[in-house]
Amino acid sequence: MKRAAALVLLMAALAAPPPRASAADPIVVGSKFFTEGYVLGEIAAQAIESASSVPVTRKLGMGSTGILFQALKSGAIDVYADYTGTLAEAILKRPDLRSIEDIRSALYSLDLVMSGPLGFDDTYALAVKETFAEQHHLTTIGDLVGIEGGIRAAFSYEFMDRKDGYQGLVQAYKLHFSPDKVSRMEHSLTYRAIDDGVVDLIDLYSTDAKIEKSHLRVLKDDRQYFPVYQAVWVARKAFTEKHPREWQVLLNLQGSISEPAMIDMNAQADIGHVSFAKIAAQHLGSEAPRSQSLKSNILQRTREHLLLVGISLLFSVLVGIPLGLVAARFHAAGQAILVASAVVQTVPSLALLCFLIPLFGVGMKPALAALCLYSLLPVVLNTFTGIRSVDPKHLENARAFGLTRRQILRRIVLPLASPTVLAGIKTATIVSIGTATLAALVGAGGYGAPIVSGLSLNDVPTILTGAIPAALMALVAYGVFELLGYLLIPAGLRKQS
Amino acid sequence: MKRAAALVLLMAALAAPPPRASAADPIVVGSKFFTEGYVLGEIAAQAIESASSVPVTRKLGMGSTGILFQALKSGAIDVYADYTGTLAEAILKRPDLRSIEDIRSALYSLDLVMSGPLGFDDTYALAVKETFAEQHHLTTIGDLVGIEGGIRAAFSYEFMDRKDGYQGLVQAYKLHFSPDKVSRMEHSLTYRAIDDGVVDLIDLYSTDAKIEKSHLRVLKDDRQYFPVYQAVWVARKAFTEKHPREWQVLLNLQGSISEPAMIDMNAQADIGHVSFAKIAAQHLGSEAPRSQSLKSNILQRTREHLLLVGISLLFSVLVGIPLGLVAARFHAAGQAILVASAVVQTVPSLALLCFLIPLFGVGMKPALAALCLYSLLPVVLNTFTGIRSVDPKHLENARAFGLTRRQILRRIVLPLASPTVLAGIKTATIVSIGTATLAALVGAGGYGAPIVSGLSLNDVPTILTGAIPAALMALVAYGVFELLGYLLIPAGLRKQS
Amino acid sequence: MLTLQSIYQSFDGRSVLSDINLNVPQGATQALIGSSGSGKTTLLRITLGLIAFDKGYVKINDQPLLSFTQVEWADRIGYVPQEGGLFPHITGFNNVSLIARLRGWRKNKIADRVEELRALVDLDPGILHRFPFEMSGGQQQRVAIMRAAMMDPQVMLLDEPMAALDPLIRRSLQRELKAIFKRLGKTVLLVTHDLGEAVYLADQITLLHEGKVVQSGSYRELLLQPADPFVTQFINAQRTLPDAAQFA
Amino acid sequence: MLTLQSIYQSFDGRSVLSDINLNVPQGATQALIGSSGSGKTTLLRITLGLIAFDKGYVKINDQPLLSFTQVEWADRIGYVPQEGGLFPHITGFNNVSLIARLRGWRKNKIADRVEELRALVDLDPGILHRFPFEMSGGQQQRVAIMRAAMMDPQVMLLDEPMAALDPLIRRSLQRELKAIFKRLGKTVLLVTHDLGEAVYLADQITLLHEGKVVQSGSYRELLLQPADPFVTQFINAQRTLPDAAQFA
Ligand SMILES: Nc1ncnc2c1ncn2[C@@H]1O[C@H](COP(=O)(O)OP(=O)(O)OP(=O)(O)O)[C@@H](O)[C@H]1O
Ligand SMILES: Nc1ncnc2c1ncn2[C@@H]1O[C@H](COP(=O)(O)OP(=O)(O)OP(=O)(O)O)[C@@H](O)[C@H]1O
Ligand SMILES: [Mg+2]
Ligand SMILES: [Mg+2]
Repeated sequence: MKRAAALVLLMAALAAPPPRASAADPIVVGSKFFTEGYVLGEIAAQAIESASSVPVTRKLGMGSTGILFQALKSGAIDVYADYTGTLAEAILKRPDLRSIEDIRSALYSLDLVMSGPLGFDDTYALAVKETFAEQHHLTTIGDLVGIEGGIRAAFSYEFMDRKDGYQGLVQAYKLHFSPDKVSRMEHSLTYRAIDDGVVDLIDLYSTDAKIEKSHLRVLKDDRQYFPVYQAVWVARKAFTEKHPREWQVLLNLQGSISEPAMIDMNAQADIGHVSFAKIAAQHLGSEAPRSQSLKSNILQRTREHLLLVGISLLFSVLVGIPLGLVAARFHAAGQAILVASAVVQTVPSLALLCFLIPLFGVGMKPALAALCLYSLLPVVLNTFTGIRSVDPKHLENARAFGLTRRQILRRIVLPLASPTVLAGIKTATIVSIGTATLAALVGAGGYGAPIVSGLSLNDVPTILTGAIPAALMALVAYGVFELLGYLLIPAGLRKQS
Repeated sequence: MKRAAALVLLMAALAAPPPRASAADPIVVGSKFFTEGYVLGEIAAQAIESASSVPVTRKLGMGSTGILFQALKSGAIDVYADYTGTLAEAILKRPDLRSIEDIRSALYSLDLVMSGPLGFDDTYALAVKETFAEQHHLTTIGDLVGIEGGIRAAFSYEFMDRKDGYQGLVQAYKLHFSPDKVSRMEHSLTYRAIDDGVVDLIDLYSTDAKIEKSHLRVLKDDRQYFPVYQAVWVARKAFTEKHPREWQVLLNLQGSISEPAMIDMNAQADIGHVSFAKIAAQHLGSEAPRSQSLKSNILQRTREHLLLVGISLLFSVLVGIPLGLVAARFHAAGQAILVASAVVQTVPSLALLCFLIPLFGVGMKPALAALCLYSLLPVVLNTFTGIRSVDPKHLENARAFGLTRRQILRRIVLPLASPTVLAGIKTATIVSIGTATLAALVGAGGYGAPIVSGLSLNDVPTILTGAIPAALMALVAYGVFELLGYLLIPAGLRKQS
Repeated sequence: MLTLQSIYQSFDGRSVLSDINLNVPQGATQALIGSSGSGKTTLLRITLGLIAFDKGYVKINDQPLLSFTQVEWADRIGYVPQEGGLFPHITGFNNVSLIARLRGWRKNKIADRVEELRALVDLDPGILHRFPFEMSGGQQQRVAIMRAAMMDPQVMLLDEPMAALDPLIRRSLQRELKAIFKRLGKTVLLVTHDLGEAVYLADQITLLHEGKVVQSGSYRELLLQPADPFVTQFINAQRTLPDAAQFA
Repeated sequence: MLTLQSIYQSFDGRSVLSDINLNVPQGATQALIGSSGSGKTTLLRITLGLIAFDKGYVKINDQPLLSFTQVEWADRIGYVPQEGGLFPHITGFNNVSLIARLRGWRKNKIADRVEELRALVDLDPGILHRFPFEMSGGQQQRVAIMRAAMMDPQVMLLDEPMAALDPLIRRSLQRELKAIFKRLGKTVLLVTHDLGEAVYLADQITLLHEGKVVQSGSYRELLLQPADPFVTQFINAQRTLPDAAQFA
């Protein structure tokens, strides 16, 4: 009884999400999925953490403005950093709105609160090499007038095609580039081109880390032609009301992140490979907290993976052992059960998932169903075999002493068969840890997600961020089973061998 | 002794490769594992066959670009069809390369030769059900704006992860899908999902036959966001030098496959269930080569599958049992062995194949290596457990009567542990029959071939032509093991229980 | 009280017991002796309902075996299997107390009862905390006797319960058991190869040979009115110890 | 011939044997008697090299145990474990003939030898084709004796080999064994709880108690010059059979 309880508890522990630190609801900070977004998210999270005891959950790198807006609306996140122009255009669908106040009040009607500018703009900019700027005494875009005919420029497709890009620019500044010296290029290649001295002028974002890296000088938009995209915090109104103190902490950051600072931070991340947490901490003048992005990512996947493995394990124990018992007891039913679990095992996982989708939809459910089916065979077969291997002399004696069927099973048969049964569960668990990676194929997450991404991108490091934790989980599971062996295999059997 | 010999013979019979009709070095044509890949592979193969006497070997449906690239590099295949964009991104890691010339020269430095475009483009597209499109008046991707928050979408991993996929798309079109309604799934499963009405929107290729079959409407990419992927042949330089005439045959096909032609061929395969060979022949205006009957097809696959399962089974017996013995004898080594086989088990099959290709190339070898590794754990663990469960009294008596270590093992320990050991081998075999279907992904054939192509066609009958024989094979294996039980488990143990 | 009526049994077509009739009155002790393989153990297993026999009746107080469940039946009987038959995975103490614990006895009561029995069979206290494989043959046998007596059953079936005990312990145990059997009015069926033991403990002796009862009666009857020359032969075979007088 | 010199052994810190000295000359039979748990079985297992003992020497013809491999050593010794210890998965015949087959004996020779031994222990021929679980206790024990004798070893270690046999078979087997031991000059160490058996078969008797030798000598010596009151007590404990004269 006690052992069975221990087992069940352990399963439950495996299956349950890990204990959350929060008594109180945590504040959830989101971010977009490029470098600057991560950095700003970390800054917000750490700022709150250092000033408040409310726990902070990071959901960084969630995607684009649209996703983050949905997340804000649904309450999945409380706050994140965005840009005024993007907000106007993507959320409010009012690209005409330019002033902070207009945007703020439009957002307010959507129950969103926007801070003032954080201190830096992110906008299109034109840049030249420092050396080139020195040579031609360039500081503003206007300074280009006169020499632009001889300048070799490389502009991105986006810049060339947008109405507020190249076309407007040449009109606003009355620039006359010579067409054969202006090329359209993939944006990332323009850096290469200017580095190599093939071109003199490129377009970029004003906080781009490459500015520093490639020793570029950004030409001032003295006619304020480019729309200004100012970084701001956007938060749920409910959040600002519930946590006014924490919101104030974020508001205190207004104006605190200068353009050079942001460029520097982006560069640290992109070029120096410093962790976001560390960069944010440096900026805030504090200690870096336990770095989280990759870690919390892995934690999340671990939770999903554990849930998949834990539930299917529970199933294989709760269903597989009884099936094995029935198989050992009744010959015909036994053969049927064993054959059925064998046949299920041969259905390839992709095909099985394909059959399960009509029944279970997508996500966790079909993945769990598949895992449960796959983990049956080892448990059923080993339970069957273990029970059949028990010396019938002991069963006869147990009957002679007046034990009931149940008691014989619980007190004599299962303990004596426990090493074999446990080996079956062990195999099932470890196979399941491996197979659970397939769950990612139907959107159930887990360690399979990076593995599948990595495979489709042919990117080994990404694969490893899934494969290594899975292997570690197998190691841990192995250790847990060693321990379970001590709990569940009777000492009389263990000592003997 | 006799029993062991019987076992080994049986294994050998299972494992022996079928007689090969070997000749001069054949030209090996590969393909990706979706319909279009198969069709193009057949076209290439038949084109060469009709113009040359060099034998052609087809290795169709091998997997993704990464695997085919490895196969080309290792010389396992000579030529296959791919798309310019995919080559740039997945092999060259230079998504910026767009022009045929750039890609060709980059590939050339990897000793690969690329043809000109075959005549049609294949690009990403979004599709919804016709009915859904009617209902919401959708013709372009832009039409999604406004309703996208409520749309349930299933996108392939590749689409979600590529820079020119999902992320760019939502930015370009300012789409705000709600994150909880967008799931990442294995591509072939998304068809199923949209067919079943579980999701509304999926990504696919513009020449996909399912568009017609599943009554899907492709949403026009009115902002021309998706890059155009042109189909081309990719070949090993060595092949083009050794077989210039045959390569010229393929080059002659440049520009010969129009987009409507390709869509039609895909549709014939997917919907009309015309064989790839016949489709290719029609396209080339020739007779289809001896179309293999379904029966000889299944026989061929059975042979391949048996070979895969047989050899890996042999391995798991010849290596797994000794490892289990060592583990039972030496504590430290034992733990190490058990842990190692556990960890191997957790590496997902696709990832394992991906790691094994650099070592073993493509085809039978990496598939076998993977299967062998996967079949170890149940055998090792059950051997270990079975041996540990033998009453030490019997071992002591055996020593007292002067049996050598070997004799104790052969005469006492293994017979007494045989039910448990056999259960482990049984599990390993049946798991192996299931897992061997993955071998098709690296071109090793077997029942996996129809399953993989069925999945990519979303065609259940085709899946079943692989899945049912696999299940039958499991049944037969199960029967064989019942029989083996009679041969190998000592009568004294069998009669008793 | 314990009645066996025309029991027949065969294994794989070989007849092992035929037409066995036996009646052990309430409070009496019956010894079952006989050659090796004559079916003594089989008869006890039949009496316990452990094997389905071919023909006949087993009754306690005129109630047939088949009108009880196995558990009810087993609860009436204490059993010492040949070679002890301890469960290998639990300690001696747990072997002895298993049923009591399943029947919900209190800890104290169990401890007291076990201690009482331990003293009876003269076992060192520490031994009860060992697993069977850590005990000597005689120690195992004594634990098996304790287990059989634990629930104080009315009927006891003992299959060579003292074969592995040294003369000293055996003698004292015989004395104790005889006293207990008499005092508590136990009905006992005892298989033994030790004629001295049979004579000392039993009121009646039944001699089995090749699955048939050769003679049933008191030792005196077997000795003075043998039903068959085999009876005399069997009794005389017991090797007696030369006593000091012979050396004097 | 078989010599044990100051053997010490303990299990889990409990001393089980201390300072055991024993010498069985070539061709002699030594009986080992003693209370249950006194260490007799342990002493035999040590002699066989089955457990690593703490201290002391075991020698055959002055060659110590440790100078042999386990197989060489075991080949010199025939062993009947307490409770027989037959291998459960093979038939009686295969149990008996296992070693002979491994040593490459011809089929005929094996069959002849097995038949010879079967007659010796008076076992029905059919029984050898059964598995151990299909035999009675006494049948198993006789098969175990056959197995020990099969290779005709010089030294024999017998652990209560006849405890489960009825008096008739036991008596005839004792007679046969005694003759064989004498005729073939076997060196025998016999554990028994049957003093009559010890006196009949053995030249020397060693009485063990709580891991120590209390006295070693002929039965006469033990009887007339007991080293300790325990010796007398132990001998007198054997329950003797009242003979016909008492009833007359
Ligand atoms: N593996 C073991 N672990 C711990 N104690 C043991 C082990 N084997 C034997 N003993 C103990 O050692 C002592 C001697 O045991 P042994 O079997 O030698 O006695 P014995 O003289 O043969 O007794 P018996 O006449 O009852 O067979 C006993 O107290 C026993 O409990
Ligand atoms: N499961 C079985 N299958 C076949 N034969 C059996 C089985 N059990 C017992 N026998 C045979 O039945 C006969 C009676 O066996 P049983 O064990 O009752 O003898 P016993 O009188 O107890 O002998 P012993 O004094 O040697 O213990 C023997 O010949 C034995 O071989
Ligand atoms: Mg018996
Ligand atoms: Mg002993």
